[in-house]
Amino acid sequence: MTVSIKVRYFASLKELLGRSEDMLEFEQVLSVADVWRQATEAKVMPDNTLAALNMEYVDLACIVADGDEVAFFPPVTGG
Amino acid sequence: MTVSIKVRYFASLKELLGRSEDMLEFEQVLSVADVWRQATEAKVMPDNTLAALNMEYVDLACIVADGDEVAFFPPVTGG
Amino acid sequence: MIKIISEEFDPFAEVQAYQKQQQALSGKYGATNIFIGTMRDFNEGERVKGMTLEHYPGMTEKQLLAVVQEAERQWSILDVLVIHRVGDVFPDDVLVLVVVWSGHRGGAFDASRFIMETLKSKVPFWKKEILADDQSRWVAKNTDGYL
Amino acid sequence: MIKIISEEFDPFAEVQAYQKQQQALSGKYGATNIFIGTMRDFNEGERVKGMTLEHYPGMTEKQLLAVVQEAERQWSILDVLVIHRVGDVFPDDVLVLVVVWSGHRGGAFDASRFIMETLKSKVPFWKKEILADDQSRWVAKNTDGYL
Repeated sequence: MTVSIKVRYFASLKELLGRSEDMLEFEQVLSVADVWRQATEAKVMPDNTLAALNMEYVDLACIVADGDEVAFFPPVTGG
Repeated sequence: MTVSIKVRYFASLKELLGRSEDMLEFEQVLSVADVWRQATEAKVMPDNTLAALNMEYVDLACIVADGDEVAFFPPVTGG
Repeated sequence: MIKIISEEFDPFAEVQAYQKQQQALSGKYGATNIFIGTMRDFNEGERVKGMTLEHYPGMTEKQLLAVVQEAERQWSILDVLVIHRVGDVFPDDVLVLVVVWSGHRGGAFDASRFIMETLKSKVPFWKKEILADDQSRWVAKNTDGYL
Repeated sequence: MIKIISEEFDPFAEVQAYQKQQQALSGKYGATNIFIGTMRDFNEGERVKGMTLEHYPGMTEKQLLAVVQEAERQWSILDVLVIHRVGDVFPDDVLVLVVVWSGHRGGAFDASRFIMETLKSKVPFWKKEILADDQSRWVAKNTDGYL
């Protein structure tokens, strides 16, 4: 079965990659870290990068599922 | 030399004594505690009574001088 | 600035008016902490209809200023405004306003809280409550802030 | 209530309007703590002309709500209002407003501070500063509140 997910990038990561999102389709079981590798052609992930799965913070080892939204962004600086 | 001081009472102490101030004249060296005894005819001082000398908190053992203002009041409850 | 006032006041109008006057704050204050103490309609399990706030003119201002100056010594803050109501007050009336302007949030929060706690334990104000049956009672002691 | 807004806003008008709507607060809130974060015209030794605040629509609201709910679990508080600005901002613009209404002052101060600290470390917002020479830079990391 094909799994399709949306990958989103914010702030400095969006600028680094030159785009704000990717649609990814694949057949294997992928972790959040695998998603990064696949989407970015294995670019080195900047230190302190945070990951979210469906808008909750997650560890890079989490497994993604069909329809998920994965996001990568730098440390937050609001307030 | 005659020393004259003003004694002031606030809040529940003012009600207890039925007046807001006394003028006191005397010849001896008096402490703040002596002022209370002299002004109130030795009424028992309510627990937690605070004393001020010229608008600064003081210990009851402080000695008063001519022209001083002594005040007695209960714990403060502002804010 | 410190102010003792005997009329009802709008804390938001006061903050805005004061802030506008203080041109030096512009661009510099990253953090403002505001504490507003308001009269509740109950205390110690009883309905309270109104209250009279007594103070010691002269000493009240002197002690309040000392509290603000101590806060300015302890934290790096830009400006402080404290307004305290006296006289007859009613539920929902503002009793006290403390505003601290600071470059960063730590000092604004800490100084504001310090001023409130110290005001409550050191500055001569006394509250007398008027209960539903028109009996009145002196508030004996301020809470520690958590009750 | 939480709100993300992209237009300049008056924090005092927002507090007053919200408080007026919440009839249940009347007579019950003895303490209101308000924190206002304002854009400064300098950072890390450089003049800052303006800033762009980016966020992650959906996740930002979700995480902000979680912060407020955690504060409501930890302290006995009556109501909370948080407004955060996004988009292009300029010095003296309000970036964030946190308001906590509570029966007593301890909870109001603690919850307000908790919301600010947690917002700064957990809620997805990112600041990009525009310097005097029109160069821009991402703010790398929030301070711990004392710098």
